[in-house]
Amino acid sequence: MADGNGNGFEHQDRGITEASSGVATLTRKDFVSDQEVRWCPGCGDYAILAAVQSVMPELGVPREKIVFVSGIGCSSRFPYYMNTYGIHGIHGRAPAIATGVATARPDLQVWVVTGDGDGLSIGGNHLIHALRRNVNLKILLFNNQIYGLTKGQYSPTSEQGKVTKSTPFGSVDHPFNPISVALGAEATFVARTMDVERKHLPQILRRAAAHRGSAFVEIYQNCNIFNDGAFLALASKEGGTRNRIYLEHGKPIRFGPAGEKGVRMKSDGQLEIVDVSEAGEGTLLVHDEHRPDPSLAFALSRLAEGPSQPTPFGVFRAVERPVYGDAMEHQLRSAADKQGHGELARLLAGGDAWTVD
Amino acid sequence: MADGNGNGFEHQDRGITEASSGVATLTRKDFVSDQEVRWCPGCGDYAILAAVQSVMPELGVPREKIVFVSGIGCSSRFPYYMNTYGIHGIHGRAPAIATGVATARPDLQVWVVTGDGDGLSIGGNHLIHALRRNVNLKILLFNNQIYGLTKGQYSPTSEQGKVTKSTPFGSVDHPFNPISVALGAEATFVARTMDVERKHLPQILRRAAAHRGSAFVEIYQNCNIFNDGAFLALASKEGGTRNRIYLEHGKPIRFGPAGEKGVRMKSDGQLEIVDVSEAGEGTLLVHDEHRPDPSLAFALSRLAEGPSQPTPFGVFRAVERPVYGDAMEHQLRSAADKQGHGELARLLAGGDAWTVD
Amino acid sequence: MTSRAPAQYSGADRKELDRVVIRFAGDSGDGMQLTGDRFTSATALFGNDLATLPDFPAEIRAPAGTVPGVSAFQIHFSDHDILTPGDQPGVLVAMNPAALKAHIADLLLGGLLIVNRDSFEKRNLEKAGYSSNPLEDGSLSGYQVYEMPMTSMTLETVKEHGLGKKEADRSKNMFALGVISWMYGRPLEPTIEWLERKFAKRPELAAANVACLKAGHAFGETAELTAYEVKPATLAPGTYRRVTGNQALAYGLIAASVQGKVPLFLGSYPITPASDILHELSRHKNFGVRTIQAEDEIAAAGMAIGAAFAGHLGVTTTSGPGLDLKSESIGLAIALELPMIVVDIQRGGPSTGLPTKTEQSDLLHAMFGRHGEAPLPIVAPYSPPSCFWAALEAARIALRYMTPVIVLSDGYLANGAEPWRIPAVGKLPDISVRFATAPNVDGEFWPYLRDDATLSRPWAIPGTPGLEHRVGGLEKADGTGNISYDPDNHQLMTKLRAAKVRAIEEDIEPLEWDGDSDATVLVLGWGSTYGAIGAACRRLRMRGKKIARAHIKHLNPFPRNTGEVLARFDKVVVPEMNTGQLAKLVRADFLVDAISIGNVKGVPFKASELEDELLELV
Amino acid sequence: MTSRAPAQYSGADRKELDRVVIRFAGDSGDGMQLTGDRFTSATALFGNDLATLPDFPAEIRAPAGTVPGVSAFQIHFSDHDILTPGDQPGVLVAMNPAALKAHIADLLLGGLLIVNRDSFEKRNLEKAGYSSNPLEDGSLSGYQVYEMPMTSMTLETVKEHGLGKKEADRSKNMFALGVISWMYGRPLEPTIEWLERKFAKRPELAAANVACLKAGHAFGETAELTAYEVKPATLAPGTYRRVTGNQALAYGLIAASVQGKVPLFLGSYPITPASDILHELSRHKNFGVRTIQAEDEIAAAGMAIGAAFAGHLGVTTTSGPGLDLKSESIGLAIALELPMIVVDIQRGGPSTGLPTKTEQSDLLHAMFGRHGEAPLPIVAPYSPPSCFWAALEAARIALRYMTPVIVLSDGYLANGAEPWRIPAVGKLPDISVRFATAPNVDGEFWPYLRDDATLSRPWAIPGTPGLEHRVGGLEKADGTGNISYDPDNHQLMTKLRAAKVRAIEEDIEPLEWDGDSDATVLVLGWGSTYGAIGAACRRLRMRGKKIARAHIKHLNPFPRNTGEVLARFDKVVVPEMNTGQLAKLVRADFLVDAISIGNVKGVPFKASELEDELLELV
Ligand SMILES: Cc1ncc(C[n+]2csc(CCOP(=O)(O)OP(=O)(O)O)c2C)c(N)n1
Ligand SMILES: Cc1ncc(C[n+]2csc(CCOP(=O)(O)OP(=O)(O)O)c2C)c(N)n1
Ligand code: SF4
Ligand code: SF4
Ligand SMILES: [Mg+2]
Ligand SMILES: [Mg+2]
Repeated sequence: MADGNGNGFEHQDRGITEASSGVATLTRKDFVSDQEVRWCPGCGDYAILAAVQSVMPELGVPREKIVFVSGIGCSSRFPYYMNTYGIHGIHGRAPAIATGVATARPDLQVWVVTGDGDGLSIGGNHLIHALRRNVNLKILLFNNQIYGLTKGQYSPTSEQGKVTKSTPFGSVDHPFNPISVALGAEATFVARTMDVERKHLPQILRRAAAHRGSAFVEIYQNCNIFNDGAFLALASKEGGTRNRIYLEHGKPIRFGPAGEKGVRMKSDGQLEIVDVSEAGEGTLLVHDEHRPDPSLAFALSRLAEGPSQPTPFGVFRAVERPVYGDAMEHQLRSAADKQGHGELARLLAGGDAWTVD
Repeated sequence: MADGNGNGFEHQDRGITEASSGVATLTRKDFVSDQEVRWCPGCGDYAILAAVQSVMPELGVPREKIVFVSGIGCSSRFPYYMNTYGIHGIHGRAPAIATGVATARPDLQVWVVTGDGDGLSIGGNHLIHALRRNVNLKILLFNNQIYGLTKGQYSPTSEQGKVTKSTPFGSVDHPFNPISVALGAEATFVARTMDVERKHLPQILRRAAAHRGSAFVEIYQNCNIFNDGAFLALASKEGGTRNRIYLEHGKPIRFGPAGEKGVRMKSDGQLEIVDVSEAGEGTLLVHDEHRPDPSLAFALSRLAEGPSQPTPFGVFRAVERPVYGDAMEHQLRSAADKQGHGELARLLAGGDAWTVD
Repeated sequence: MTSRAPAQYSGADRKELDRVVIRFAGDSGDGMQLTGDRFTSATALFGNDLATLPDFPAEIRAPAGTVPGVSAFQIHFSDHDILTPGDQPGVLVAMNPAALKAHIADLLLGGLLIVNRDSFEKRNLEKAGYSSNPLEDGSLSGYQVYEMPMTSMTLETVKEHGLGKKEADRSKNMFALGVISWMYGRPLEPTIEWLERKFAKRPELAAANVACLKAGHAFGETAELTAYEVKPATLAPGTYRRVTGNQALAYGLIAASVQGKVPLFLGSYPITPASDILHELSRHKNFGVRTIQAEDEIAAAGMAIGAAFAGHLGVTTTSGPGLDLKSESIGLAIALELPMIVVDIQRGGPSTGLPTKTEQSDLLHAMFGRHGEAPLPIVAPYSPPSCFWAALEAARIALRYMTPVIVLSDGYLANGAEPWRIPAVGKLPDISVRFATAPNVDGEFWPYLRDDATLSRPWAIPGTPGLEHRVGGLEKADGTGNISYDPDNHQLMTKLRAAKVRAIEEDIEPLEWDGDSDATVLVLGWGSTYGAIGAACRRLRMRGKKIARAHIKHLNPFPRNTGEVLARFDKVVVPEMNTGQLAKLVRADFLVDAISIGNVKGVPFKASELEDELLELV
Repeated sequence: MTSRAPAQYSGADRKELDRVVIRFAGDSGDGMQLTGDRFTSATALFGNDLATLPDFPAEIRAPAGTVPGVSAFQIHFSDHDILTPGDQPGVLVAMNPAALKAHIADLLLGGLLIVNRDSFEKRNLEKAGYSSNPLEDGSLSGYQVYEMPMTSMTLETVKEHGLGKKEADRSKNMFALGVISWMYGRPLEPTIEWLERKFAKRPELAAANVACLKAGHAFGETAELTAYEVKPATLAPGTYRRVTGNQALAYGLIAASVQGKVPLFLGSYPITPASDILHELSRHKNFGVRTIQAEDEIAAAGMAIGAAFAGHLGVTTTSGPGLDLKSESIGLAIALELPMIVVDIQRGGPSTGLPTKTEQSDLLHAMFGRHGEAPLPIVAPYSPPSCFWAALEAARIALRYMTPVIVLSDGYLANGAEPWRIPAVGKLPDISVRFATAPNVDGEFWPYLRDDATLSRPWAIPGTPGLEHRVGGLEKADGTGNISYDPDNHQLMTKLRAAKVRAIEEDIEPLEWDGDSDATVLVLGWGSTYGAIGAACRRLRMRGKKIARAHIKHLNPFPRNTGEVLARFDKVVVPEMNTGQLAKLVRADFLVDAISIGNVKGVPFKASELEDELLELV
């Protein structure tokens, strides 16, 4: 059944196939909730919220079919500001809660908003399992390399040696690279963008929305209160043009103000950054989003050790794989076809009942 | 302080620097506990236990300085059978518990024994964070692609479509590749071997023990009761010689009965399997354990989709990185040096006390 | 559906008994659970009342032939209604020395001991830790011992069917079953049919097993073993089947889905002894049941919450350690006020404890095991079949009051089996839900605007235009559900959440008690102690003692008349498989000096133990 | 260490008061917490008794100038000993309209209102939701209003120091502090010294702030504001300092490490309001303190358990939601019988609830929030300084009895500050541990061979030759600690674990009570209600009522004489910031009809509220 409820309970039909609010007419405003937005002035979250709200109307999904699920954190307040269905969950569990929503109701478009602490520290396991299963979720990880809501402790993406309230002598742990983690966890869609990316951010959001399955998007986000300038090398006008490497499918990977730099794969499989003039455009690596093997995407994720160096932006990987909810849906339907619609009386009677009279 | 207790409480010195049981004289038997081993007859765990017990005496670490930590599962019964210190923890938490042991006491050699469910399902988050931090742990993941102790449900490493008690119509989720997960999580030492590997298994155990930091070893293990033959394509005499690809540092990657097959890296960064006779040995990929960039190791981890194809065995990656416990140790010591040994009275008096008389 | 078996099995030449307790014991590999299961099935068909108690070894198989490797199955059947699987067996079938060693102590003196003589050779005796052969050293003189060469006769029997040694040896349990079936006049047909169904793909195996079954039966006859008869019990008219608690619980959840017209969604992570519910529900996809084996218990609970928000009946099933992990998620469900069912199959604790053993020690955890003021309803089944009711009742409450509900079952109920009078579907309660479809406050939708009667909030599911709304774990303003830090609002919401749960007492059955109207002692129980308490009270009454008993099925809120019932008696005694958890609650709520009889052995109360303990109090 | 400040500050021309309650309120950006903190420090140095109550806005900063963005700090100081931070302020400093709006309702009628006039312009008034300017519409006629152009005078003052507009504006809190310091005769030196220390690297900033402080002081003098004097309190002789509860708790843990001669290990995951303990302990590495910010609370607890096994004092700190997640790990620690301290800084629940507000609603969770029979000791501090004692006492019990111990503090204790008479290190208890060093049963080591006196098992740490052993969560055989499925052993171990905890009652102080010997009503409390209950009782006595009070510091086991104490009184009243959790425990254990006074508002009891409620009961 198209309504994603294998057993077709009437009420579900009511809920789902009823004339919807329609989509043609929707505008950005329709997605703005009545809740006052509460982030620190200057927080990168504002720009991301604006981008999401502006992209929504283009997606052709009626508001009532959209659900935003989050955990806990500054970023996780996001659902309150979207005039859609939403759950502000508990810390780290958004991918699990969202898996419940998306698997119960394949007809919905489910977004997860999480932070580097929420998604990669306490919630790391749920995240990688959602990606492995390829649940139909659009996962936006706001990476500000800090715990914002709890007022500034380091996070699993903070650079080693970071001095914070919980690490007055500097942190001793090596950080995660969220793109590498996602690729190691079998993610089918992996991308990176940044809060200040006026054009690129919406583009990536559209791509994520269009991907059927788990779409993982890392968004560099500035926390101007507890980790200001973490992404300066990429965000600043000058640094940005020098260090942002935009990945484009089928195109040789070039960057720099005049595209004078490029990325090349050595015969031993090691990526290197070269001067295009010397190396020659022909020798550059041509990006391939759709390659079944995630190794190339992984190699690209290692190009930069942190946001202080030339860093790839865009879609690292975008491949098709059966979607968790769809597969389950299929099992329900074929079971109903083979065994016939469940009949309670028959179930209860079972195989070897006997009568006493 | 060498005793790994920055504050050098006497009792610790007693505990640790006292004449130890000595190591020269140790034999395999010394590591056999008095507990009756309880696994199903024919279980692959027996061979792994035997291998570990046989390797221990060679490591030159006194028995009392060794701690085995596990979670819950058939595999996790392991510590009971080792005549060392040990903790049979709770499901999935072994890496966390072991992190406590290893960080509190850098003088100890700490081993973690876990299963594909214990380590990758419920315990996935602790595992990847331990690897990220590079805690000084030797982590042995017994991968039998099934939940053994709970009598046969599929696990995160079970192949898609697997029919088990919890998936009578076949599982719909895509499995993890444990090696890829570990590499995506910044692991510094990553290797694979198998229960039936009489020689290779002990070799890898020695390598893991020698690595300072987190050593992650995936061990294919046959569960002859609930998932018999999962690794037949690699375990069987004939299949083994055909499908096991032994990685050796600095050597071109060849395999097959007569080494007639090899692995090559295409210019677009994609690995392929070739006939050495056609391709020529010179074109083969030369394995490099020590490469700082994990991308090559990752690519090798993708060579086989599952244990039914030619599959790399051996050390995928072995690099140096500051060890979590050592770094913390260093901070304790330098703090003591700079601020002087902690003085309770001074601490309590604080900055602006006043007296009433 | 077969109707009751022909009568010729209860031949006149048989010695009549009103009840029998048989225990089958053998190596984990000997198929004792299956043997017991088949015998039970035939006994059910024959029309006796019965109760069973499987006794699994520890989770991991111990080496064959050793005592820890022994697996046993006990059945109690009778010509009248019985309440427990029996205290001590009167008949013990021991397939090897280890089984004898493990269970002989329980056999009634003078009881029947049936052993597989072939297995009593040196190696097995050693493995079992026997220095001498008990069949020869006279240590069994207190029992009627029947030695049978089961292994050799089995091999003999299956020869022509060309089975491998291993498979052949595996058939000896059918031989044993044949013997016992003859002795107690059980029909063979059902088992034969079952074997033929099971081995349809391997007829030679089916034939071999049937042959062994018949051989055993013939052996019993020719060896002229005493034959017994236990007349059918006069059960209330109706159609019966056998169910284990976990089966019944799974069926109850499916029934709730059908009766509630709401899809069923299970998020679960395997754990003994709860896994079978996941297994059972996974098989009924044609009912639209969605089951996910989550990465852990936290995810399982989270998925159930997400599904509930999306309009499904969210369920998560687990045992103690898993319940610990779900604490925070359950608190969220309480804050979100979504319908969810949390099933806890209690097992021996603390920590990993005794995974395969039973206990009732999670009651206070279920009541209070969450931070903050977070009350929720708790329902407890009291027999394997009643697990069906418990699931349905939990769903009714969850859906009507928009709240998570905990179902407290235990390892004994989960695996034990009893005859179940199958309810008529038409008679099941209609618990269909009404989703919100329109704004409720002039054009706006307020997700926390409560129903006056139930105090529950509206359930507006995604896909419903105009009802878009957000819920979360932060404190919410009464009505609008917006985040609120207002002190008085927090006080109010705390009161409302408690009042909603409390009000359910008006919507559940009052506490019933039975027994002597002039009794001064009330035995108060909950959960799986139902049968043992009933049997103990019955025996005391037969001994002329006056006693009354009541059994609580709703543990939160308590039935509204609980206080009155307790007040009628001078003494309230509370037997529990814990150190006195219900007793504590009763003391706190009603200030009665409830006396606790605690049993924390991982095994159900024996009616006789309880009888003795109660005797001292009446 | 400064000795008490010179006396000239208490000039004779000053109006004498015995106590004052001042509240500083402003935008989150206005540095009110710092202002309050400095004023408190000066007040402490001056020698008054005092208590403070910071009131943070919700976790996330609201937009500047809005009501949700207001941050406040209240101080109560006096010439006699006081117990609470005061109910209603007599003085309110409002730095902007939002601050006025948020707090004016609390100001005593006729109270002193000091506002920064400059901030009362259109935009700010709108942001605060004022339609008209309260300074002009007469709505403040009930108060003595002092309007001061703080912003402009500040900018004026700092001009020559060449500060940017933003930094300059930030200094206006120092101006306000100067004014108040003059009015209440507080010394400026300590704050000046502090500023110079703080901005050592930026002397221009230091100078500017000092200038503003002095400017405010001068302004107060020239504007001839009434000057008040609150004479120093006669505190017991000794050396004092100010501590918050979390600070004291961290110090207590370090003291335990030193006094126990055992290294301190903290595994923690940040959470409001517990994070500051992690922050504080992270700063004292020279005491050999190891702190790990774990990936989550489960890992944090696991790490503490691992460290405890390795011979450290394992500690994990959290708040409600984190305690939920640690349930399973705490159960493991109970089974392993290892010394661990679990600190729970209670906050408003359920679920995420009210993270920055206080509550006492985790008591039953701490008692029962684990599956199986899993008892553990619970200790609760009752004032900010007593958190030091609580940590040390918890460590003493954990180390002596080899058990996890829960410390139940709360958000109010955590952030509130009071003067603390610094204990002499020499007088602290010696709690040094003795590790096992040799086999204890002819050549073998039995990890569960218990000490007769304490019932605790030996602590044998890795590195000790010959004591290699394994521990785990499965049930263990008494003595050897080997896995055991034996029913009677499980019963025994369950009893032993309970008996061990129970026996601690002999090792803790009996419950003290004070008040009128002929009082018939006992007010029983625990935790942070200590001050409010004390103040309320004091007032009732001043009104001639007879009343007694007792405060429980050990919640499990209760002090051994608790039953007797309760039995002395006709009525037992239990005020708690929950819906009656201690009341429930007392009712269950002692069958007394304890009356609960519940307050679940996220804010501490006001002494006056409590006084009224109690009045109806005496
Ligand atoms: C179980 C639990 N543990 C801890 C917390 C406290 N907490 C709330 S948000 C957060 C981390 C926030 O960091 P991040 O996820 O990066 O979000 P950000 O605020 O930076 O956007 C923590 C530790 C909590 N609310 N619940
Ligand atoms: C919290 C918790 N959840 C679930 C379980 C039940 N359980 C024990 S082991 C296990 C999985 C075992 O699989 P694996 O880790 O692969 O180990 P194996 O038995 O295959 O060696 C499960 C689900 C448990 N003991 N505790
Ligand atoms: S703390 Fe940081 S992340 Fe949070 S709202 Fe403020 S600026 Fe944004
Ligand atoms: S169930 Fe499988 S993994 Fe467990 S002991 Fe038996 S064979 Fe080994
Ligand atoms: Mg963050
Ligand atoms: Mg496994």
